[in-house]
Amino acid sequence: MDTQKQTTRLLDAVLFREIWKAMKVTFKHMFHRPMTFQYPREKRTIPDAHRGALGLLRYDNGQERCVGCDLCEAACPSRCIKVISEEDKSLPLQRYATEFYIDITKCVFCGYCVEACPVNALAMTKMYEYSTHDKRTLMFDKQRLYEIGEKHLEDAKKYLYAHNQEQDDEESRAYRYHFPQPIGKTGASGS
Amino acid sequence: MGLIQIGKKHEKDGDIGVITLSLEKAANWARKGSLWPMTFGLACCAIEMIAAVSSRYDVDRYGAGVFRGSPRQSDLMIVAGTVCRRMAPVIRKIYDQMPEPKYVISMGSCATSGNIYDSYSVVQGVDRFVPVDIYVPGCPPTPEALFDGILKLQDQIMQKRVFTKQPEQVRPQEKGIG
Amino acid sequence: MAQLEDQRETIYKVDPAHPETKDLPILRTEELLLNMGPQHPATHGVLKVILDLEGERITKSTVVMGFLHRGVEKLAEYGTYHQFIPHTDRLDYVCAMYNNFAYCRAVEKLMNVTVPERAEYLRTIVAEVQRIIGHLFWLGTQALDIGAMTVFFYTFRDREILLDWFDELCGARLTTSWYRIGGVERDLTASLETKIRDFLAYFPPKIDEYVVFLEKNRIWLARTVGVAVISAEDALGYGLSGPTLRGSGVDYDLRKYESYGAYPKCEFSVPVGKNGDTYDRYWIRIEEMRESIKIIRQCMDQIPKEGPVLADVPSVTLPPKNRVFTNLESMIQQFKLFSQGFDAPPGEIYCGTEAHKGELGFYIVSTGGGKPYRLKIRSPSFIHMGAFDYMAKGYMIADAVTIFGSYDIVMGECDR
Amino acid sequence: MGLKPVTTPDTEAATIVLNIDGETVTAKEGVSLYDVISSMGKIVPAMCYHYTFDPFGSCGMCLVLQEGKKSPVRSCTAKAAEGMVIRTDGEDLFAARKKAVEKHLSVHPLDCPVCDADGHCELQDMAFEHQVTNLANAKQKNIPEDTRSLVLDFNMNRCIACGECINICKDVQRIDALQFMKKGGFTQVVAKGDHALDCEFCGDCLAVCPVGAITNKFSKYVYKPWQLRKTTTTCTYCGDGCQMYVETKDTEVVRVTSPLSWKNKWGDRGDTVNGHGGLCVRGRFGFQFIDSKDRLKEPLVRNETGLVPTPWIEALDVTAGRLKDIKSRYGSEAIAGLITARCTNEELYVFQRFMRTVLGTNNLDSSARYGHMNFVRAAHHALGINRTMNTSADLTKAKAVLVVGANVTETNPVASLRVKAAIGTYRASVIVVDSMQTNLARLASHPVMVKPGSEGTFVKGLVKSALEQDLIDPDATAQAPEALSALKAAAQAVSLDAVAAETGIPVETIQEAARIFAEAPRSVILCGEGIVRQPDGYNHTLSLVDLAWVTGKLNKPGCGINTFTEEGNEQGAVDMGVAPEFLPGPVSYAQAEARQKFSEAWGATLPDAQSGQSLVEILADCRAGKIKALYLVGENPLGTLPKSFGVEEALSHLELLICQDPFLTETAQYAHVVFPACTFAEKDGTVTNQEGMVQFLRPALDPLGESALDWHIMVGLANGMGHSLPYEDTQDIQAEIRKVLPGYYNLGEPRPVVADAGAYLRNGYADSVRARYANGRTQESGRPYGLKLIQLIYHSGKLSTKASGLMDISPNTGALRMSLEECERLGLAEGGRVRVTSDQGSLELGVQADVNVLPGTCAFPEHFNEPPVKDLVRVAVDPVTRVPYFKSARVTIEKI
Amino acid sequence: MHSLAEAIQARFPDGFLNAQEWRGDLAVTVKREALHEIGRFLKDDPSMACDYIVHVSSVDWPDEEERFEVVYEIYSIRHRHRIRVKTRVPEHDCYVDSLTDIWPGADFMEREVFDMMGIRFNNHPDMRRILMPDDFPEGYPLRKDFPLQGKGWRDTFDFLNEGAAS
Repeated sequence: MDTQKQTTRLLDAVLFREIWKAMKVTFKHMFHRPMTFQYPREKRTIPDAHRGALGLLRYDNGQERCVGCDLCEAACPSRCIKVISEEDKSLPLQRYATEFYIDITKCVFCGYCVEACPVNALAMTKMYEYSTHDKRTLMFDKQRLYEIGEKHLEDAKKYLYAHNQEQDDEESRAYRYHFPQPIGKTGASGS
Repeated sequence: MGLIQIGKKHEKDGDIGVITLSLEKAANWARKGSLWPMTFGLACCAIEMIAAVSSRYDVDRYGAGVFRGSPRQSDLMIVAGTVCRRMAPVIRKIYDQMPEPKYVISMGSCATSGNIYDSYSVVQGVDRFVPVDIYVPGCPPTPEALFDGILKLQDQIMQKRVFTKQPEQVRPQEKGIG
Repeated sequence: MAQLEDQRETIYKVDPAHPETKDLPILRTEELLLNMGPQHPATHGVLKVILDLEGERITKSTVVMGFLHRGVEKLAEYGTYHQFIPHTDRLDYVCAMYNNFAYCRAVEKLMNVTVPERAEYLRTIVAEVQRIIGHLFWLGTQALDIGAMTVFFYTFRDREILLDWFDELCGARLTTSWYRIGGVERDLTASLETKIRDFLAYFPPKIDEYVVFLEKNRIWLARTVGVAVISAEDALGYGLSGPTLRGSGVDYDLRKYESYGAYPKCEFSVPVGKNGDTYDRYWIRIEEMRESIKIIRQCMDQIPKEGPVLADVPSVTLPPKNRVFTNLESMIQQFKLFSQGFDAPPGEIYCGTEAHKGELGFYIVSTGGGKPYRLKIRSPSFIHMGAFDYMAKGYMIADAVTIFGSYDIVMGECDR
Repeated sequence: MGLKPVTTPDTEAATIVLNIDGETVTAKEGVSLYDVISSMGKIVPAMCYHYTFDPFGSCGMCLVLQEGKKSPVRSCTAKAAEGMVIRTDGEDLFAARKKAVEKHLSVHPLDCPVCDADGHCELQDMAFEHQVTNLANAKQKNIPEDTRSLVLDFNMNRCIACGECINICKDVQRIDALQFMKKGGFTQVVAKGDHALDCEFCGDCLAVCPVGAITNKFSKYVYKPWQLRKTTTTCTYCGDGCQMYVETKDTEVVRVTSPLSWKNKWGDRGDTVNGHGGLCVRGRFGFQFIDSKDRLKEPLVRNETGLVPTPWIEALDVTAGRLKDIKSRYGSEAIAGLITARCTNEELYVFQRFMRTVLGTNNLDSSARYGHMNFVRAAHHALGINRTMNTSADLTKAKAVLVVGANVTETNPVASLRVKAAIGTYRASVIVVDSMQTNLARLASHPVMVKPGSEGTFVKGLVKSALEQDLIDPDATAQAPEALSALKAAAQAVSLDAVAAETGIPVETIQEAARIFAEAPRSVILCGEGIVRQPDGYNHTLSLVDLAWVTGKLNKPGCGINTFTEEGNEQGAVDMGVAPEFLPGPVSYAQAEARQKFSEAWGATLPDAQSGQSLVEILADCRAGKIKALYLVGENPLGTLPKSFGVEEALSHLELLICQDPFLTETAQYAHVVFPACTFAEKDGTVTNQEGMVQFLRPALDPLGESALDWHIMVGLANGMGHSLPYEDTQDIQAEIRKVLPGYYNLGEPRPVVADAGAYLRNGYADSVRARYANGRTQESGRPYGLKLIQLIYHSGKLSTKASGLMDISPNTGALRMSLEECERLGLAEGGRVRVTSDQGSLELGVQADVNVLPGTCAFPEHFNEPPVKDLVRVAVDPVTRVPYFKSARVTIEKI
Repeated sequence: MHSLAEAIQARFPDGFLNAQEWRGDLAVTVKREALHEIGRFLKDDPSMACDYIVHVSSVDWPDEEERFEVVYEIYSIRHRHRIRVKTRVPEHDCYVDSLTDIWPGADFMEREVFDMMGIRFNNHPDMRRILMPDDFPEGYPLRKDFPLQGKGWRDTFDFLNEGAAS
């Protein structure tokens, strides 16, 4: 080892040069804008693709999109969705979900249910501030899910667009599931 | 940090100013402003909990940044992660070692209900053996969601009666998955 | 006085095994059992180690794990192949994307699905971003454990940039589930592309910053150089992989050995250590971050501008959603895939992938049908733990934490 | 339209050799190529094929390539021929099949989200397997849904016109209720005549529909297959013991399915001898009673205010205390018990052990007493066996079937399919002797419509005719020549002309029937409620034995005498010894050896060998105040027996009436204690069907509310009385049954029985036979009409009236069923009312025309008590078997 | 057949049962008596040189006579080949010779197999459960007859009583 190197090492050791170097880096940060954001007052911009709480959507005319096909239930890896469906008494031959539960405490926020839904009735929103002291409120029922869907309708739509579930175009928005024709002219007199 | 918050009349503090603080409020305020959490990272949520400590989120702003390694020095247990069969007795033991008043935040789906792990070795919710004050949903919850939980806990602390005997707290009933 | 003599008798006694030491008084020694964990600030999760100590030296260590055993391998048998992807997120939760990648690769091998080229590049980019995140996390916590707190704040600051990028990419910071069998869920957007390019410019100087804090820091050096040395042969015998193995001088890197994703099209080198000590493993990770930046940059330049990001194999991959609305065959595909899964051929495969911790492999046994018959996860953390006893022998108690750290263990993956 | 390559599997056909995928295969000539391929274990996709009927060839999927032909051929409609070289796999075939799927898909609606078949849909499977993508020219049909039927909805948009529903209805059920019709530009499946479907509602069309075109109204839209938990269990509605899958979602039964399905389509036509795997209307649609709102959910104990809910511990304690008290005060003889034969074997076994060892009484009986006991006692006495002789496979393969007094289609619908298969597939001659125009009679080669109640006389006529025409089998009769001469002598008393007069059947028909029966190589006798539940049932069964014996049909393979049981486990009740005259086995109660064995096994002394009262006497003793405590398990004598029998009075004399039932029955309203019991869907155990096959019941649901398994309650009562029955779960009971009745659990295969009439014919036959044949028929009062309490296909006992689905299909019309001619003759239009008078009283009720009822007869379903037609009947009691007969009466009918 | 499989067969004609190659993976089934020797051969023979142990796993085939299958996957860094060695064990005699002395890393992996499937390894230095508690009474979780939800442990907490008392 040549002398110069040895001298450098000696100087390093005596002068704690590595500490000064490190301090230099640290001091530089005094002039940076702080990284920290003041959470309740400032909020991070949540990206459109964010997978937050789930909500149910309606068509623009207010009709429920969900037809109770239970595919979300099948797709859910954590089995947290429960759909109970039946024939709509007022509109025969129409299937709808009489009850719809998402146990959000079991949800893994994977978004598979949204991907599975053949009518895009489900969407994820940017809602994340719903911690609670009452675990029961985390069992979202149909009413709560529609409330979330209404409140976060824009976010939900953006989520669908972001994840290629729906295009932001007229055709896609106009899409809706068509039930088999209700009772027609012939054979209409059901029992 | 706490001092600044009194003066600023934080939105979460309600309308009561510094002067009208009763002794009870003062005690509660002191408690809420110095929640010392215990590091209780079990799984994924722990990573977000660590992220909450880090520079960007800085949980210290709520006075909840002094993560302690010992249960004797802490008063908030953030159960962050899957509670497994083998870990459950340990959690209970640690909880029992914490001094009163003590609070528990169940962070994330796993701690709340076992999450996706409906299996032979996962406890379906930490609330089956430890009383939980705040449930933070998410898998894992973002640090902001955890802060939301901490703020709600602070609210809850402010409403506690300290010097008068308070009625037995009613714990939310375990609701099975219907 | 006689009493004192008796006491001396007990304290100083002749070791019969070594009669030559007859004349020397020997201090009575006793092994001490020290129990670390399962709730310990420096164990990176819930892990318990029982250390047999001789003074401060570790003579034997017994690792007790299973505190995060969640039964993932059993759960895998009860869901479709697709439904297992969220489970892989939570195996190594620090590095979810790479787990997704490894799992999807294994299933693609089972199903014989070829991934479109653009998707391969995307996968590689995101996997390398994830590798940087993983190494940053490791660096921060390892430094914290050893006593250098500043680095922790710095690495987490930069990690947040990437996590936000993930959030924008797939909607979650940690548990991503972005990979799909046969491709990825969603393409990059223009803003994501800009952001990753910005990061490529931003990040390399930051690596130098971390290095400034550590490389010459004499405490860091004292606690890492020459600690937990393992020879190449032993490391292989113990099944170590990833930086832990490469620290001992074996250039085993599946990115080179198996050449999957877009790696064969990228030029990068595999850093290899010499001494097999903790410092070498640290150094390799720092270098790997630099290599990752290189890989990402090359991929960003080479990636085809257009193209599908999900293979179009009707019996395996999901149809595009707009087709589901209007075409019966796509709707059938959607329903079959979600309710029953795809029909895997009977057979068994093993597929290993180089995650940032080491070789993450999936051994899948299929007997046909939509669910795996058996799914075994070869997790590097678990296997690295097997070498702990061997590597910790003879070192100080304080080094135990360093050694854990140098494996970069994550208990979710270790206990599964 | 369809090809009929093989209709009689037993006909001899030439063997041919062909080459399929390089393998040499032998097959019978004329068999469908598809069958040959599937017999090799190769699966060629097909959507319209099912092994139970002849190939139809509409789906175009089963394409194979025959060497020498350019285009692929449909293998199902192609006959296998010598030297064919066939290829079943390949890219080109895959593409051709894919085209066929595409053709179906292109007119299929986008209904998966709402379709009930989704997830269990052959079209989905095929489309997925063949990787159909990017179809052009999809076309919607827009056919309105046909919801006119009570049970099934027809959504013809989804139909792929495979014709499976039509074919199974025609070939297997032989109902032929469905047809294709061109309507609105599309071929649709409609009910015959395009009106609301009105058939037996067996639901087989629903089961085989590979898509969601036919849907179940009772579970429409409420499920998707992946949500359901499927439990394989056995139907206990009747003695057929059909295997069924109870599919549940959480705590409710959503639907019932069976092995018959489009999924299960590969088989050989010959496999149908073991049944086609379907169900009848009761099994498939009569499940709602399981989670009915009327189910009892907690024990009830009577206090001053009436029956009040009481905790189990208290209820059991009170009951056990009172039983103990009665036992100590009046003795064991003052306690009696009745159990329904819908319980499992294990429960029946525990019941009789409980009665005999804990209560110490032999006063116990089961609902097998209502008729099946006649057959069992006769078989026991004459043949040394305790059940029917043939398996269902024997029935199907028989060449001559004599159905006497058995409306099999209505009582045991799935067993009737065996006879229908004998008619259709094996071309059997079927003689149906009945006083109703039954469904089988319409299909039979020789329908013999006798006057009501004269089935037994006709049997005597057959014996006489067989003797006269010398149809005697020399081998069979050679063993007991003196018995033959005694029979011949006794038959002197019977004159064919008198029989003809009494039955209303010409002598020639009788002669011909006897000839057919005697000359066929395999002849089977089936007797049912018309014999065993009508007066003299025991003697008539013995006459059938005579007939089979003299014609040599007793011991030949494939021949024998069989009966049908009404309740699911009547055979099990007999086997488990739930009758005063039997110990488990069944062996005679008085037999010292058996008594020794069982008292050792149970560690208790049995009640006296001569003691024991059966159903009729138990109720009589109740009336007389001799019996103070009655334990009813699922029995409802008040609802079953006519008023004149005095059940109400009998119950009022009791100090303790314990009712254990899923429902609060008429009898339970008189009870002091009511225990909530479970239905079959909650039970774990076995039942024995009429063939003697032991089959599993498996719990599909947890017990509703606090209801408990019957044997749990019995063990609880025993504990309360200070005895412990050593059972903790069903396996313990089964282990004990295994020990005391080795070989009883013959799961899956009926134990073969060997009838041996030797002892019977040699000892005392001569004396008894004379009395039997001399016994002329007691002439009735001058009332012109025979009233019959009949069973309906849609119902079984009273249980099915709790099933809302069955009540929708077949509600209680409250009307008397009469033939059209009689209605016309009496000048009754639809909705007219009549007064029916018997010697027990008279009743006013409405009338409905029923094509099944013969002139001179009127009928009312026995399942309904409103109006109380059953009270018009006087109970006659069989002198030997003590079976109460209350299913027929003579009445006068006046129009009002 | 793959050349490696041929080499094994040539060397151990009795121990070798069969070899399959599927999707590029070579799997060799051997008799369990020969497993240890074959392992030694694979490690030490210069043409094999399988110095790296990838994983040890197990599969349960409840319907087959030899119910369990133990799977070793090993790799040669030098030759870059991977071999899967499988052997079958019947339930009543659930023992395999440990390969810990050949590859020390097999220690934890074999313990995991024991813990999850209940297959024991002869000559293993520390045959204890690894992931489940030592006193886990319910059986072996990865066996096919073990219910996913376990056998009733999940909702009973013995330690709670102690906690409640204090």
